[in-house]
Amino acid sequence: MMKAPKVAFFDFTCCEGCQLQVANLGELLLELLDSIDLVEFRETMSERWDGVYDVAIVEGSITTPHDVARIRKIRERSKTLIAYGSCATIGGVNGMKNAFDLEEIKRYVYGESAKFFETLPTKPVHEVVPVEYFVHGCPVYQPEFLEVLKCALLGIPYHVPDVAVCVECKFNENVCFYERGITCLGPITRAGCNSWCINNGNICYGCRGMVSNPNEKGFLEVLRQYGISLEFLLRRMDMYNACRILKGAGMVYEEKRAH
Amino acid sequence: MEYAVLPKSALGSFVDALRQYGKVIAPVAKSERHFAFEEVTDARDIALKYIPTILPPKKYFMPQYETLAEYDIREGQKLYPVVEVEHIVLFGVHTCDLAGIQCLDVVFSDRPKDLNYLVRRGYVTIIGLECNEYCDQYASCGLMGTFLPQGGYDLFFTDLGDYFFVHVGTQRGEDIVANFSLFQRAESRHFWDLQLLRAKKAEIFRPEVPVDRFLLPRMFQEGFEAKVWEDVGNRCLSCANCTNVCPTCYCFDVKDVMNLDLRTGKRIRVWDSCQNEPFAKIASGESFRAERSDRKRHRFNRKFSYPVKRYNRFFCTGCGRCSRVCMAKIDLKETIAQLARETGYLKV
Amino acid sequence: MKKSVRIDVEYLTRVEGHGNIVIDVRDGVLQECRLEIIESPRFFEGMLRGRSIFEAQHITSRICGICACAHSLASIQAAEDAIGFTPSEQTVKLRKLLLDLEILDSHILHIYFLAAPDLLGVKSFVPLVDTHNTVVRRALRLKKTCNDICDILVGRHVHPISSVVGGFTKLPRPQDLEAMQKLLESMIPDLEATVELVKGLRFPEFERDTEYVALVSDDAEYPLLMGDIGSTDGVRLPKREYQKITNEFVVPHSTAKHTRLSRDSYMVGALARLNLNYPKLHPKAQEVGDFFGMNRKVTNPYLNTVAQLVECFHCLYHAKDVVEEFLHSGINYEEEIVVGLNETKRIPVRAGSGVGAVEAPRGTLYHHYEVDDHGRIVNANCVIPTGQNLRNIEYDMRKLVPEILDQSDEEIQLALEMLVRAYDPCISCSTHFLNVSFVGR
Amino acid sequence: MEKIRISHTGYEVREARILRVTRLTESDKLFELALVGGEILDFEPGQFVEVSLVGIGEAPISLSSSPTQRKSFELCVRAVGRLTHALHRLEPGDVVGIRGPFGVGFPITKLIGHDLLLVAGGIGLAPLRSLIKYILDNRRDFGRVHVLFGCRDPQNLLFQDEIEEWQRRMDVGFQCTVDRADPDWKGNVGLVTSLIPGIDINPEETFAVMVGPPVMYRFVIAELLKKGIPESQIVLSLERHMKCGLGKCGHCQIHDIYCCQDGPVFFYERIKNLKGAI
Ligand SMILES: Cc1cc2nc3c(=O)[nH]c(=O)nc-3n(C[C@H](O)[C@H](O)[C@H](O)COP(=O)(O)OP(=O)(O)OC[C@H]3O[C@@H](n4cnc5c(N)ncnc54)[C@H](O)[C@@H]3O)c2cc1C
Ligand code: SF4
Ligand code: SF4
Ligand code: SF4
Repeated sequence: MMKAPKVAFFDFTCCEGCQLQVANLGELLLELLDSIDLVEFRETMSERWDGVYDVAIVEGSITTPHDVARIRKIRERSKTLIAYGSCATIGGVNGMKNAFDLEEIKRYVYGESAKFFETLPTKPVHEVVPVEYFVHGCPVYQPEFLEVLKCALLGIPYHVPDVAVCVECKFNENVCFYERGITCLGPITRAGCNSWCINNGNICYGCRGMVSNPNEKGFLEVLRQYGISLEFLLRRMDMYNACRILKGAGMVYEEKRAH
Repeated sequence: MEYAVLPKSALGSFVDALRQYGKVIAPVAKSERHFAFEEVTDARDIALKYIPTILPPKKYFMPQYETLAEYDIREGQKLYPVVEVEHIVLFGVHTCDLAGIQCLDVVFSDRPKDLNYLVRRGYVTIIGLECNEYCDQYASCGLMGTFLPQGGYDLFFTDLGDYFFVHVGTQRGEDIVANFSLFQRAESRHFWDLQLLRAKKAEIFRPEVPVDRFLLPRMFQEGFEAKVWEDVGNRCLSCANCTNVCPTCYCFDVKDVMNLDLRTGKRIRVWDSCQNEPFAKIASGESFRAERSDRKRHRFNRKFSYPVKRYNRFFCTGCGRCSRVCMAKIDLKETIAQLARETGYLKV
Repeated sequence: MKKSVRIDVEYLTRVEGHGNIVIDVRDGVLQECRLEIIESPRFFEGMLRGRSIFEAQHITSRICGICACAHSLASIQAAEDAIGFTPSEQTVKLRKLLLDLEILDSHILHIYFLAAPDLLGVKSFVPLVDTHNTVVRRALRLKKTCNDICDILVGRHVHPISSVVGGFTKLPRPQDLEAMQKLLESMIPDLEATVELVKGLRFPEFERDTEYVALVSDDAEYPLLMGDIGSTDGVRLPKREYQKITNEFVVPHSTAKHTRLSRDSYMVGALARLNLNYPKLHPKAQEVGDFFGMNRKVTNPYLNTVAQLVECFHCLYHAKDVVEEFLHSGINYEEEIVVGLNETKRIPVRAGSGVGAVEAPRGTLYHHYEVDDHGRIVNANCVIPTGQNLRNIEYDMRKLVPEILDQSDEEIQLALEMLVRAYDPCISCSTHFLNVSFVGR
Repeated sequence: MEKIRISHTGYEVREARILRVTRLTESDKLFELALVGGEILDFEPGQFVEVSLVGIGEAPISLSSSPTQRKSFELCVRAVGRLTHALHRLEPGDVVGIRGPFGVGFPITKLIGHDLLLVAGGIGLAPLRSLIKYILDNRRDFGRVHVLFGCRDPQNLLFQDEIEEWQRRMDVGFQCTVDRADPDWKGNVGLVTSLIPGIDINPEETFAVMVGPPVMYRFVIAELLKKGIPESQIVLSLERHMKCGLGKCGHCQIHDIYCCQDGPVFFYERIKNLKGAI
């Protein structure tokens, strides 16, 4: 029998909802604990471990100089690193602040005390240290997390689906929002969540990040036909994807700025 | 009895009686314009008038996720092939979808035969239902000639007001009729009613695009480099809705999923689509249909040209689903028309 | 005996977020006593500007994964208030159900995963897997069941999907209601066993009277989703005047914005709610409360954990009642809405300002938006329970430390950690926390 | 839903035990396998098998040994993804699942009695090696044989020992080239196409067979045609994304052709007009 791999969870700037998804596994968590040695999980544990982590599961975005230093340390001590949840994989909702002037947004929230701050533009983990595995989603979809964890423990790659959320949405036989006059980010967003939101009557907000080669121009063209202001559309597209340069939308941003 | 009639008032008890042949599946309304094949326990839930369901009945022949084999890692590399089956009765299948099922039958009976499909196929009883009216602007069953029944069912129902005219297609259909006492022998007035309906339909169901259906394969070959592919390619978002809802698209991916016990698991096949970016990518990163235009052209050719060569039938059933579901509004008929214009096949 | 103690508990674990306690005692005199927050700032209020009011709940839910439903509900309330939309009775009932589940889920997490290990003398729930396997299994089961009910009701517990401005995008079908009913019932034995567990725990003896703040109302219902803001010192204000209560200000040494009302600090959360609204609890909950002697004004903050247990009973039985009612009356599916960015203009929009105030598991949570006539958010403010409690925790610590100075450093440290944890602080959801250079280091 | 277990659906595997693992390069390993139970795998050079590991998946891998080596067969595997990485971690004694062989191999009956020009690029040598070994084992059935092998750099040279042996043989002309040399490299430098003009062949009598990356084909074919080899005597093997191996899953489809069943080996004639094939 192999020694149980040491697994640790770390969180950076995030809501910790993704860690909670682990606690929500229920008794399955105990089965998981059979095959791994959980050495750090701050949300529910006080223990510390100072050896090498076989698998470090990192939640949250990198947004302060302190974060940068800390993630580097974690990386040095980890054989495998999993970016866990949209905050970690693509910057997630934290990325929205990148659309603002950092000084201005600091002053807005903290007024006079803004000077106490150190903040950096939001970055996903892989832009700071190398990352082996990605579990997208806000929050992560538990079955996918288990699959990735399995791959990490076996040391084989996990391919994040590079197809649109629409694929799973159609598997689930949902009525497409576009047919009801509502826009949805499904067509440019990576599948893998089993079209969670659409199954529950809401639209896709793009939390899993964009497919590798989205047809952004074509997409904006489609969106334009639904009578929403361009500002709202762009804001929606960068709700999760602000850390990524929007190819098509970038142009429109420029246009807007020119006005 | 090859032809029978069933009073409409008997539909409820007929559906109840059908349950002895399996789970009864029929179109039900999801919204005013959206329908889905779902299990029904009450005939009143059946949408007798419906336009093509979101997903075609293929989901019962070739499910979205289908187990091919099971394994238990404690037993090494042994793999136990399985076929998941269930007796079902599909009630209310329109002619376009019957044609779709026939296409799948052809593909999966072609050697090497696909037993997962064929075994499951044997568990399904199909009761067709004639479309009396034209669905909507997206359909192209006029062009494809699929608005009349051409086999592929155990029973075929035509709604003729207060009764259904029923054509018996197979021995299984024959048994169903024999077992249910409310069927009556069809009489000449019934045939007369049917003929009237068909005559009326012949007026309404006309080729939607003025091209000769039998020249379509040639047109697609000649139009391989046509500009229309680039046009639709620019608009396409690669969401694969068109192929997922297509009654004749059957491409799939094979992968292993581990059960949550992390010991047992299964090898499954999942619907895949030639519209998806990674579909034709190989490990070196090269994709043989990297451009959306290549992929769109491939899809159309796989409906109107390649299968004609290989299986001698069109793989478009004219149901119109792909056009209905496309958020970029890429319309099958418009695309054909544009191609016909470019290649000179448009009849004037 | 004079004593010098310096305790620096870096990265207080088992609270959702990052906090530090700094205690500095020299020669028996308390010099410093602080709860430092080093959560990375997230700027939610800033980021909301310019976005559609219909997206606010999706975004603000992400403030905190543990009480995502409460944030989402507060946000929706504020948004609807701002644009002048009145939700239907059915919607309100379902929202109450959601809040019940949220509180139930969060309290279970706190009691079992965060508080119980302390009280059982272990570092975390992991060692309990071996020593108290049935307890751990029960905890996981309860948590999972709560989660499963949320899945049915709103798609998922962490960042609910179908609860939006205007109502619900998907309403539970009869079979869903039945499933929820079954799941709720299945929790009863486990919750009763929890009473046994809590009975066996010993809570430190410590008293400090403070002002307790929570929603209050004139009707007979235990107010969680709606009501005015009230305090045990007799304050009562409509939610729109929340700023008079929270009085947010930044304290120089540290942390998040602090708040104060009639006294130097006040407490929100389960204990505050019990102190204000005990008679309105579900009879089943009162039974439990009576047993633990909670039917009086309780001033021991450590007993917040017991208050949470009492609320678990309230929420479970209240939820059961709501579901039962729907099973009888049925659900009107016509109310299912399709919103998105309000493309279809189904919900009329106007300029305005709105406040949402709901009882999150950890206390009263406020969201406040100003919206222009395009439905664009112009200004946003969120005040979270933990931010309101921080100052109260510090006052508790100042009273507590001299009382226990004769104990060992480890014991003091543990007592303080436990105190902080008793408040169940959710620091990640503190939307505005400061990251300051630390004094005395 | 009822589950029927059937022994044969086309997705069942045969177990094969690894007898030997040889590291060829940084990322390539050669596996020698034998079916468990002593059964013999019947195949032709150019065919492939689906290699399976439960819980991980399957991948098409060409048979790299000659069918004349009856008792065992060999697979040369480059670690690029899930299955291939997992395979690389296995050791002698471990078991894998095998489906197949599938597809159409090299047209040996047509090649017999002719001169041969075999061209391989990179990992393409793996399937071609099967043919080369077959030819060497039946040397008298064939006329003159030339083998050209191109590879990125000396580190990526597959089957070094065998190459040296082939180079020593008098009955085959074997030439090797690298795109990028290192200081130790003594041989040719340049693309494999650059070797073709110098080969002395009788084009009417010669069948050219090539296996390599897609980019290689266009250039090699142009050279071959320049040499005067008729289109009907050019044979190539196409790599496509494949899942089922049974002509159903659609991944490997080129126009109306399924690579896994109708190929992977094709006469150039057959596919030259299929846009996108090469
Ligand atoms: C007829 C034939 C013969 C072959 N013979 C050999 C041989 O002899 N030796 C040999 O080494 N190889 C051979 N190959 C190639 C081999 O089959 C592939 O390298 C194989 O698919 C690798 O499988 P894998 O599971 O290791 O890789 P995978 O994990 O499938 O990944 C391979 C690559 O494909 C991409 N990819 C895969 N799936 C996805 C997805 N869902 N989304 C996005 N990207 C994805 C990834 O970028 C990855 O780098 C042959 C192929 C064919 C068709
Ligand atoms: S990805 Fe979403 S759920 Fe996960 S931590 Fe970030 S905000 Fe929370
Ligand atoms: S609802 Fe959204 S995800 Fe589903 S098909 Fe339509 S666009 Fe795609
Ligand atoms: S549907 Fe979209 S927003 Fe919802 S979980 Fe999936 S990717 Fe995220």
